[in-house]
Amino acid sequence: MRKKNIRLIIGIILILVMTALFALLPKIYNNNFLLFNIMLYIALAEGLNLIYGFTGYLPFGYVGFFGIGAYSASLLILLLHVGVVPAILLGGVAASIVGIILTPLLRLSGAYFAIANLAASQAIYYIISNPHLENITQGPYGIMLSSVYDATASYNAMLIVMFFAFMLVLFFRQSRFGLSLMAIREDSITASVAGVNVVLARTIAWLLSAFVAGLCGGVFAWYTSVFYPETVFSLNISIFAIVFVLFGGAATLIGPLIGTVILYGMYNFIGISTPQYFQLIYGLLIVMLIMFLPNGVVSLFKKVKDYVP
Amino acid sequence: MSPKEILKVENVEKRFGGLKALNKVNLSVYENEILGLVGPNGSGKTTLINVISGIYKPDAGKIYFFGKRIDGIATYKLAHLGINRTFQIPKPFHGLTVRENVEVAALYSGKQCLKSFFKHLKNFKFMEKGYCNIEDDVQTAISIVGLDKLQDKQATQLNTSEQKLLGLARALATKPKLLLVDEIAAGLNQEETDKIAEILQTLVKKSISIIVVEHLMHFIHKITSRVVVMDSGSPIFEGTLEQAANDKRVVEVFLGG
Amino acid sequence: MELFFYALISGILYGIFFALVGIGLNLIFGVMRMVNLAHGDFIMLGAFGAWLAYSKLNMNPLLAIPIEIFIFMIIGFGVYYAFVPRLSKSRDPEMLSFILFFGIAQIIEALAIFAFGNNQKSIPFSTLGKGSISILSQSIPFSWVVSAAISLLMIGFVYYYLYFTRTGYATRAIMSSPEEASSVGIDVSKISAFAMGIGLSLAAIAGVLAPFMIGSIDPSIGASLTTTSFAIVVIGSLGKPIGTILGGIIYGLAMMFMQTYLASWTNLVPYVILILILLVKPSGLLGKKVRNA
Amino acid sequence: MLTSVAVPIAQEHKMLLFDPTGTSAKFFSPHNPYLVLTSLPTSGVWPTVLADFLISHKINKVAVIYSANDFNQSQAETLKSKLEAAKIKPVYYHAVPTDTSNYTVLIRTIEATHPKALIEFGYPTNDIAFLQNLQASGAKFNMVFTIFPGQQLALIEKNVGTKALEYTYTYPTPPLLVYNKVNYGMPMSEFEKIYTQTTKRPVDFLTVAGYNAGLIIQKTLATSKEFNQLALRNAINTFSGKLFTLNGLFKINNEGAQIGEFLPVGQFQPTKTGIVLHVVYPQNIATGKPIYPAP
Repeated sequence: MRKKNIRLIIGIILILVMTALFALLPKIYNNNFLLFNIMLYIALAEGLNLIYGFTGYLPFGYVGFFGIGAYSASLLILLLHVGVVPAILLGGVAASIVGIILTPLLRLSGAYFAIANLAASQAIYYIISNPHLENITQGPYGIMLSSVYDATASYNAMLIVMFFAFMLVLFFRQSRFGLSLMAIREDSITASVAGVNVVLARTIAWLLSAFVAGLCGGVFAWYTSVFYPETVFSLNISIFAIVFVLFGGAATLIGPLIGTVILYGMYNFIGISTPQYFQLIYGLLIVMLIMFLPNGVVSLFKKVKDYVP
Repeated sequence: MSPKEILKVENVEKRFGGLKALNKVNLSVYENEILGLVGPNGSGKTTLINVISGIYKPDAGKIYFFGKRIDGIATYKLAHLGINRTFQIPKPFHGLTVRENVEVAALYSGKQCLKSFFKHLKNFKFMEKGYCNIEDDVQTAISIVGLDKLQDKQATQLNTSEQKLLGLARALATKPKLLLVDEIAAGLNQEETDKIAEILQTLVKKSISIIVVEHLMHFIHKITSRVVVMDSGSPIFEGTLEQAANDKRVVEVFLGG
Repeated sequence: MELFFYALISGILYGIFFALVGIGLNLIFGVMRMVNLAHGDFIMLGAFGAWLAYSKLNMNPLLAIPIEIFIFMIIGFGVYYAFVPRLSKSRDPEMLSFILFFGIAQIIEALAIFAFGNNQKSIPFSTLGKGSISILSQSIPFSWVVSAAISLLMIGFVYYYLYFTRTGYATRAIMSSPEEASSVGIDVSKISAFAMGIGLSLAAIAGVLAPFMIGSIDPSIGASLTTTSFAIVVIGSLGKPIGTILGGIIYGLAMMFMQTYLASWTNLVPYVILILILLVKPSGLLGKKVRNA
Repeated sequence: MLTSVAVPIAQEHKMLLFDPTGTSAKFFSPHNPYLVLTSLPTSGVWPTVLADFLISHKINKVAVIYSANDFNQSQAETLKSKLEAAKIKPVYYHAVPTDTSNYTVLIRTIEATHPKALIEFGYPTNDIAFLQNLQASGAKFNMVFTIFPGQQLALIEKNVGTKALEYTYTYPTPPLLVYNKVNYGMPMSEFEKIYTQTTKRPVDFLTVAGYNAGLIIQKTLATSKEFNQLALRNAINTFSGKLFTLNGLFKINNEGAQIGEFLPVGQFQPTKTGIVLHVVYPQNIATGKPIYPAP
């Protein structure tokens, strides 16, 4: 059997195990909030992986899509009385639409893209939270969704979004579409000479990545039910997702998973009460990773790397 | 019966700022021929290759491929149409293996695969075999250039000559009808050069026409039937290499007269 | 109309200060092609230096400037030799350095919280001189005028250094092409390390003035200062330190007019300018080719 | 924003959550009986007395500048609607971003509208920057109001200096505001003595709020007959409105929001040794007369 197929089977097993785990854990462990957040960050990290891992664009403003998803879903529910599930799906779509508006940013190279994307997410935040738009977005007052609050259903929705994000990454990892993306990442001119429609492939990855973040935002809004603009546009959300992906290893299925479970777990032990310790540790981690392990923890498994999903 | 013209370059111009890199270039390539493109550094050879392969858009003029206008068309579409190239300095996909490098090209665009991406996503069948089945094309391309044994290696681990062969394999995997080869022999030893010359000659037999840009005259001499000499952005001579050697202007250009 | 003139004058003064805020980032980018994402955090450290001088040592905060130049030169050399040579050899130095400096920014911020706590710190404006000064019949706080004057002086030094000293020539040679600079015998790494030191020192000096221009300081001000600096630098053309003055003044004017006429939208200014410039005229203003699609 | 995260957790786990100082009305809903706010009413209620003060003193040209966030905007809007009900339309009413740290140009713009009172609603950061810029600008207003000097005097005073606070107005809170009628827990004087002895730190409002939350929890546990969450919640209802602590009256509405306290208006007035905060409105608890306009 080809290595790639073995990798596929390992990947599918991994996804099923993780999904089953998070479906069953609430029965024996009652901190649903923590479980929910781990799933949320796994999904966000995998979503960011779609664009960063496979095309090399680092979306510093990834949280912008998350916030758009949260707000679009909430406002659809509150103002237009759309059902929760369609509203969340439309939240994902809204994030992708913002992604389309931002596609010109993909023309920029590395650091410029990252900062321009950051600026875009900040701009969206300041627009949504502006008091002049209070009639639509409720401005600084934030959102209250307690009328549709449902802890169990929203937990399960997160489970589905996580599963979806896993499947997308697995598809990117295994398919030739993913291969063309990686070719673009390595050298976009050669890729176009090889016949890859660079702009289209990159845009698809970008929009799927935005879509995942939008779904995460919508489900988060549902689960948390009360939030402010600064809650869902917090730059920390981008930063966490980026660090989790870098730590575990980009362009793999398992990397962001490892990164999230280890680092978010660590954050919950030391980060919530004394965030500066956690900030110091992850600052040091980033520096060490870039200097000594730029491809993340996954690159330690050199011997079996062809089998790492 | 005269041979069929597959590429026709008509009055093509390209400027970089004030500099005219190409000035009213006219050129034809016929079926089953290897055309040599020679000239001193800065005479516009590589620029012409970049224009034909769609990396630069020409500022003026027309290019026809099998009678169809192709100037200004995006590079990846030209690859689908059957024009491909290699680079003077090899640009492989470093992080991918040799096979994967060729596989990307063999997708014959990614175009078909993007279509099947959605189709297979819809049917949840995207992992099945048959979706973009291109394994044979990949293997053929790799074995033509003789990289079979290295196909699981990462592209970064190859030496320069192997990277050049990989570039050739990648171009072949798109099944080109016209291949643009930019200074492939530069920096290689005699043995490697001969091997590449041999490969190129077998390609012509598979009805692929080739434009070769090269400084090494013995290489050009060995494989081409016809050369075009360029100087300051324009062709100044067209004919066999022997004729060129006797042409006054060509001699002037090369000896810096 | 009076408001218009007030916004105009304060915008220019504010802008000159912000030119100083951005110029160090631009110098480092020009020489090393690396985006110092910790730039704002070095400004923050400079600001805390001034605060320490004022509140713990009872010094005039401006006297912190020479001391900080010395300290940040050393830090600059340290940062350069610890990270840059190794990164330059990697496959994607621009992106990796970007992430690396982001990590450094996190470390600095965390350490600053340990050292100074999370609370706001400030220095009374009157330490730079009491009252206000009349410019075109508008009374402008004296501290602003002093800060803008010092900023202008520092930018003047940068200009002098780049255009009238031997090391400055070498620095500009590296900016245009490190390979060629090295081939004519310039010690690229030494000059680059020096440029890193100057860049960080300039950030620190901007930091000394920050309590008077920006207001109170705390360890978290770094991130938004970095983005603002980036916006200013991009407006004025990346890699050309002197163009930063233009960027700073455009930014300062935009901020002050926005505050006067559309206060609640003020924060959009740097981000919108940045995105517009990057999208509308990226190649012209960046001095660097955008990714080929 | 820990509170906004805590709200659904309390609801989901059906655990009673005591919130020592909440701000947002948004947290409270009839769907959620698991939230009890122990001190400070929700922020929308805060400026009620301030509005009365302005109206009763016929200060009819008011400028309001506030930071764009839930906490500050709800106050600005309450003030505006109360003033408008009394036919006073603010001459300046604008939001600024919450991270505004430079008010110089804004102060100049407000000065041009010639208000008789300038009300700034912000977080401590905003108040510090505002008061500092105000002093440096040399602009004079008859009345200036900010929120946090009344809650975190030490912090603000350290940053802006005593001089900048002279004649400014604020909401006094304990320990600057002393309630004499205490029927549960220590009165302020005793608490202040013990707290400073034990911790060597001065008492500020947050300390008082923390102590007060402890008192309410203690009383809840003492009152409830059963140890389950809803029983605890019902126990609170039995003493709500009857309990006077050093933080004033504890009274909650049916959603759990605190409604017993109100925030009076105070003014910092200079003395020979520094400044002192006098409660100047409402009259029944006033400790001094307002000096208006400020000299």
